[in-house]
Amino acid sequence: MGKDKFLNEKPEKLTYSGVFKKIDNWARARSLWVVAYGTGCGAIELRPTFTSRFDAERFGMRMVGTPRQADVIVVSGYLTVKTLKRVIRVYEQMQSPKYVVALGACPINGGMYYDSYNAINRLDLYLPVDIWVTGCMPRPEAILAGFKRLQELIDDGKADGWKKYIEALDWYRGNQRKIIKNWRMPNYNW
Amino acid sequence: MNIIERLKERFEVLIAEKKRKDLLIIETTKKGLIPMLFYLKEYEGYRTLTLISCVDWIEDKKFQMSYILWNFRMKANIIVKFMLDRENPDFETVYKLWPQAEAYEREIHEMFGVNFEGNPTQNEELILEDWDNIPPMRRDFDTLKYSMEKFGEREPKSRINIRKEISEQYDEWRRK
Amino acid sequence: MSTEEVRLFIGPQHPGVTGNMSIEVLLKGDTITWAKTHIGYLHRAFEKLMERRIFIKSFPLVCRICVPESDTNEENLARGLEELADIEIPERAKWIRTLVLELSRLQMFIMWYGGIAGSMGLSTPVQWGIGDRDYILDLFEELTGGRVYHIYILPGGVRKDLPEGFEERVLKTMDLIERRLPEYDELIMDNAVEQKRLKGLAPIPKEWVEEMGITGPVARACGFPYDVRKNSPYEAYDKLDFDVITEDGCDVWSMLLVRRREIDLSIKLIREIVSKMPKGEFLTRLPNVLYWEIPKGETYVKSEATRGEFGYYIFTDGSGKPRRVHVKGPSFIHGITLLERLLVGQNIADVAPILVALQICPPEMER
Amino acid sequence: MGVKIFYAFIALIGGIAYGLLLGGISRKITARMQNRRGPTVFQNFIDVWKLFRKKTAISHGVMFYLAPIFRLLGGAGTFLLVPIVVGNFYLSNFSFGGDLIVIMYFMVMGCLGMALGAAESGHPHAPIGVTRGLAQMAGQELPFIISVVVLMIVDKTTSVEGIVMAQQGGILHWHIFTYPFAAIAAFISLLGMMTSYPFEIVMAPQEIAIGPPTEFSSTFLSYMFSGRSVFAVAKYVLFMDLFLGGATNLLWAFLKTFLIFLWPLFITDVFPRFKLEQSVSFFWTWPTLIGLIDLLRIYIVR
Amino acid sequence: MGLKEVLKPLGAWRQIARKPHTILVPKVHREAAERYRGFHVNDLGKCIGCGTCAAVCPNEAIDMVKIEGIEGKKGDSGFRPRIDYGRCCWCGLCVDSCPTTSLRMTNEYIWIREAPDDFVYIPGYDIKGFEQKEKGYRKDKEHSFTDYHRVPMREKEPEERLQTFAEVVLGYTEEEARKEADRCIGCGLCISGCPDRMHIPDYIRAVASGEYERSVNIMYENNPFAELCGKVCTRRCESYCSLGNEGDPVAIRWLKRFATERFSDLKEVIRARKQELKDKSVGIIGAGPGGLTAAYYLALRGYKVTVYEAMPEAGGMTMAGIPKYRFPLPSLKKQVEFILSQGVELKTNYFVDPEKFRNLMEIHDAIYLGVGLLKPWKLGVPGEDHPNVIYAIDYLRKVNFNESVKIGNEVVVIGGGDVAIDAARVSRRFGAKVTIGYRRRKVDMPADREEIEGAEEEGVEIWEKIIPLRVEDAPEGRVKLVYGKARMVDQGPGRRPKPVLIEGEEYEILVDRIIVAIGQQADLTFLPQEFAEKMEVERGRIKVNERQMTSISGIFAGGDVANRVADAISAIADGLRAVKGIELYFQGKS
Repeated sequence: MGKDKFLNEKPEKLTYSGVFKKIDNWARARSLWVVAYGTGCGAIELRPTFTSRFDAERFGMRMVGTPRQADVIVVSGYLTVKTLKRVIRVYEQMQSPKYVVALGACPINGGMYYDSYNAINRLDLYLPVDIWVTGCMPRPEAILAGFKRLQELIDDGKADGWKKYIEALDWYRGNQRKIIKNWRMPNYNW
Repeated sequence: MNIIERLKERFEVLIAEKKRKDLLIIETTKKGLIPMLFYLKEYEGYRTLTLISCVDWIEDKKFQMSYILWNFRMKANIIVKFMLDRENPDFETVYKLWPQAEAYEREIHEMFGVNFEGNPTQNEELILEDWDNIPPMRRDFDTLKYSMEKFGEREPKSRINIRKEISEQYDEWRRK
Repeated sequence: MSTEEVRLFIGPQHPGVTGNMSIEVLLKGDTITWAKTHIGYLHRAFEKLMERRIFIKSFPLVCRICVPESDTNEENLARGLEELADIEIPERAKWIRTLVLELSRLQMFIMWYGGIAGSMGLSTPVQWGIGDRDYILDLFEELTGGRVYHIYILPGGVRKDLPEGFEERVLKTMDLIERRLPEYDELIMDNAVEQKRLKGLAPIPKEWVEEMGITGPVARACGFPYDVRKNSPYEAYDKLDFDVITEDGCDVWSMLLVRRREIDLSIKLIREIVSKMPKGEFLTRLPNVLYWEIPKGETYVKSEATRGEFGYYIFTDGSGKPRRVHVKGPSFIHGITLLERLLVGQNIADVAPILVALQICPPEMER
Repeated sequence: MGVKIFYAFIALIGGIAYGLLLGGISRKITARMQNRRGPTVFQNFIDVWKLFRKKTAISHGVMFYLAPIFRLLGGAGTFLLVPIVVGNFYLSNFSFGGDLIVIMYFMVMGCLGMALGAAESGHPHAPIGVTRGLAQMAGQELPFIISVVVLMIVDKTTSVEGIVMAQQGGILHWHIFTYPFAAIAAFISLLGMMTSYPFEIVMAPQEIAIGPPTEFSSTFLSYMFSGRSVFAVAKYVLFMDLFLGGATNLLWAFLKTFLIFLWPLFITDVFPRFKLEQSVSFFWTWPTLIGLIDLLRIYIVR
Repeated sequence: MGLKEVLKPLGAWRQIARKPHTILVPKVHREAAERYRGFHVNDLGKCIGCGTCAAVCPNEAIDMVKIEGIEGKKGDSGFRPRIDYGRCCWCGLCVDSCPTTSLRMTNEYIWIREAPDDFVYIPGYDIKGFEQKEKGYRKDKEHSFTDYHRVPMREKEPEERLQTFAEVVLGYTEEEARKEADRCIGCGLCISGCPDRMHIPDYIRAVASGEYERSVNIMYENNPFAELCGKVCTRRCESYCSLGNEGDPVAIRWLKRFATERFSDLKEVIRARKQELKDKSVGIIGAGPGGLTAAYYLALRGYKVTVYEAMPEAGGMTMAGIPKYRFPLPSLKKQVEFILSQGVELKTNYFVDPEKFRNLMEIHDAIYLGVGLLKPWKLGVPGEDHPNVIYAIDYLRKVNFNESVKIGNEVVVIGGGDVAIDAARVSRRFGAKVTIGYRRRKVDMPADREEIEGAEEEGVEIWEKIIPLRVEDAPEGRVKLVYGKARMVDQGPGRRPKPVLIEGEEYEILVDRIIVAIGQQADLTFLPQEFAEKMEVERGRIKVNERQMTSISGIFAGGDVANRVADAISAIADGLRAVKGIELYFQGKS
């Protein structure tokens, strides 16, 4: 088994610049690979979004099986504490630049599980979310509109949640550790 | 002789209620439960365990344990229940009778803190992970408070009773 | 490779699992020697939340218990509360409920039918299945105002009447689906590779069925005519004409056959319901829902979901809130007790088809 | 020679581009088959560019880095050894006498390099995928070797160019018509080589996430992606040369490779995948037997 | 595995010729269904801020907030729903329970933001561009959570009523009452209409759940005349009932009547805690509802209370003015007795004159004036001193005290208030043919709508726009009323139109009696000179501050003599308020 190089040092701040910036952003916006992780109810509406009736592949989006190759993680609805831990791991395994899309009311302010002891209320405390799409669940059309908006943001170079995450890592870590009692994960995993 | 009479003959039956054509509710004691389940399974054809459930009657300091059985031939359900002391919630497993009892009991152990002696996996986490409070399904666990403390909310809601607010608004002169 | 055992987690982030769950397996070569289901990734504490909410507020909650098939939950809870509060519902409401339930079963089966092929990498029927299911969701949207979560069945009946011309549109959609089905069959039932992989896969010993409480299509694939719709008829099912579908193979292929025939049955039943739909009132007036109190009691109601017997064990204590609602999802037994035993000795490649065949729906396991 | 290298490089770029384009077309066709519109045919270019410009912040050691390079080299090597247009100075690449053996070696090398790198990645799914890949290769190579041996024997040459030359003189001289059984065996084997269903058991998303490349990302993935594309084109060209009589100009080359490209696509969209042992046993029975018919025929005719 | 199974799947390639069924969103906007539960819109003008949506919301997504430009007023709390789309689950329960149907849903469904804080939204106030959308989930009034239909009150048949003075209204049965009480959504807006600020939703809820004792106890927290109010209250609360906007308001009065009537002995029911005795005493002049209310609560607070009443029975106007078919005597007796049982001393037939008033000022630490309005307003037309012109207030008192009155066969009642209707209906019970003449239109009549309807059922004729000009003597002991017709002149928005006499037209009517019921005024002649000088009087009423204290410290006033509303519940409210005022006054003094 190989040794993970960056396991215990803080990741350096990655910057992307250069003459290709425009083309890069253009390409990134048109080739969003979504990690196939249905974290909540929203997974049920992601399926129509990515299949024949609405066909997100028209915009170059597709599901990939592994976080390493993905650009976008869709937090589809509520997150339980147990899932949050996995989602953080998945997110950190993704390679920059990466984006987070939050679907539904639950990640915004708890949604219908605001009083549940096992579902988090505010996703922005734990992950840098670029796009919030509300609805319960958002229809495929709304999800597509959300992705479209994400594409516009990427085109303009404004979707930089991943940069914020590295900058404010300590703050995010603090929040994450507050609710994940037993932190059995590598500190830095990307 | 119907089943209620047959059960009464053999076991201690505290309450027997025919809820529906196909649903019978029997209350028995802690001691009589497992023999009764065994009898129902082996001799009455209630061969399937559909559900094990637990209810917290905190006022009476009791847990109600319910076992729902299903008779495939008679097409009928029976609920066998008994009251368990809430302070010392120790009971035995019925894992030997039905394999799925293992998972049900594991869940009840996690959610209510009932201890099933003989269940091999009951101490493994099933649903919760790193739980740090009293078993959450107990009535005295306040999930709203826990959630607000642990997860916070975006804009603290006033949680005022709007009805009260309105009536007090009009009530002002009386308070003067 | 070495003969030592490899510990492998399938899920929660894995394209092959049917939802957010995880299966821990020990592998010897390609063969599974031990399996354990891990759940809890979707635990939202529905049962606890319901204890804090007045009865009517539980309805938006319960339909989220099984995400793709929400109506079964609503219907079960509504029927349970009606029984406890002694409310008689109008005849038309019963029929509309039955129609909604059958539509919901049908859409789930169609999605499943594509999904079983998808679990082995054949993605074409997945795309078709989910696409065609959308036409039923369109019907739901028109009827209930929601695509996935309907909150349509309330105690006392249903929330709104059928819109004008809805019956014709239902029949039209049924025609459409019936036209499409042979194309699915060509690709799934008549597929050499499919048959080679599924026939004889993961046979369930017959004695497990009663012992473990296996229900639904899985039990029916083992030759047990167990169907709640027939055994303890609810709503308008006792007035419908149908037979319980059984197969005798006990393997995944039989489960596929059962479900394929269920699709035909559902379409037939929907046609029958539409033709027999009575006129009249669809909602009895409830007491003021804000202060609705139900006398102390307990009951167990169940219905036939696509995955098996879905049960609600409801306690009321005379207050405006339920004392306890225990939701018995069929996947709890299928996904933990049965799956852990069934996977032993299987090839790692067959995990996905077995998962799909048992139709395990994680949210109803942990609620 | 310098000029030749230059032109070979151009051809390589062209090969990658053609491979990516074919990939795009296949996505489009698959989409239409699935009742949807699908991405643009240039989607793969965008994907590769995006991946290329992403950075990898993770490493699992040297072999991990080298694996995609191996893969790309394997693909490029195969591509550069097969003559695209026979007799054309610019487009015959580095083909030489006896190159068929080298080509087959190259075809294996890419996979082996990949296997080493993937095994290094530390993800449990990767070694499973690698084992499957190697076993699968053992399966699919057998019928392919049989049919190549048939061609080598009848044409008395081990060079691709020689085989192409032997097929000149009309459509009926193509080996697909003269030695149909060998061709069938080889084309079934092509399905395995192209990892098309039902023989797509290496990546198997529903079973082992995505198999060997699970841990690969960004730039490495883009190398692998391009490597795969050019590898695919190389195989199409090789099959064209071996069975469809090669090409005398670029237009023919495009046409024939496109036809060959359609064949795996034709199968892949309508079948699910086999299990590993089913796949291997399939290769060792049906295509092998079919290939053997021709071998037997040659033997008898002599 | 035959060849057939290998070839058959390839048939799927037929699909390639088929047109894809992909919907080209977002290029094509796909409108959601007619009933789709999308984002909310609220008609702010229609919304009354009852908070039902917030109460029924399963997720605490709805907060009621004050917003600019909307002030609370009677029947409108001034709050408006604010919805948090980080909480909402689009179940539509709020829409189904909105009593005014102002809240509804559109079929709009796209709401995408980059910041998580942009999801709080006040429908109707924050303009989002989809307010005008017609499609979307709406409330179906007949099939929703709100029951807009009142349980009808059973009454006696008009013919039967005319025979006796027995109560007209039969009252709810228990089942009816619980059903009616259950309609209440508990918003509390009715409280804004009640002068006494009774805890209406609470006691109605208690009725609905069958806890009648608790219900009566809640009423007695601030109204010791609950039964009286249950029968004859002017029930302003009902006009602010949120259900009244789209349907019938909850029958608050009848429910109160139902609950109180169940108990014949209030002493066993009311569990008010008496405080320890204090060495202060209060004198109350006038044993009307206001005075007795003050007496009751002062007694509960431990003060020594004496009530002075000029008439032989306690009850004031409710005793003397309200006819017994509306308010039977035993009911009044029961309530008064209960109040007296709390240690209140009552002196009847005690007519306060200036001398006695000085004396009372000596012996009591505070005085409460609940003297009511006794002097009737006169018509102010020539000839009204004719003996056949009688005043309704005197007439009703005589009837109630069983004194003999003669009214003859034909009567005209002048006025449009409750007293006029009472006089008319009483006269009908004596067999007279009754006409009511009112100077405005029928819709302008201040009397209770149900009373007017009841009167008409009983055969009372109502003439609109009648202005009396003079009264003339007529033969055979009769009297002639000469009157003119009025036309209504609009006074601008929000004001009642004014009747103006049409000159040159005169009509006359020959009747046995003319009953004048155009209001009463205060009679303050009992006040000694030195007090009368200091007492500020405004438009015929004693001026009081918000604690009912007159301009003379230590003297409090309430009821009809001090307020302009002049009904029982206002008098009760004044009494209650005065209790607090008196207590504060004592605290300040000591």
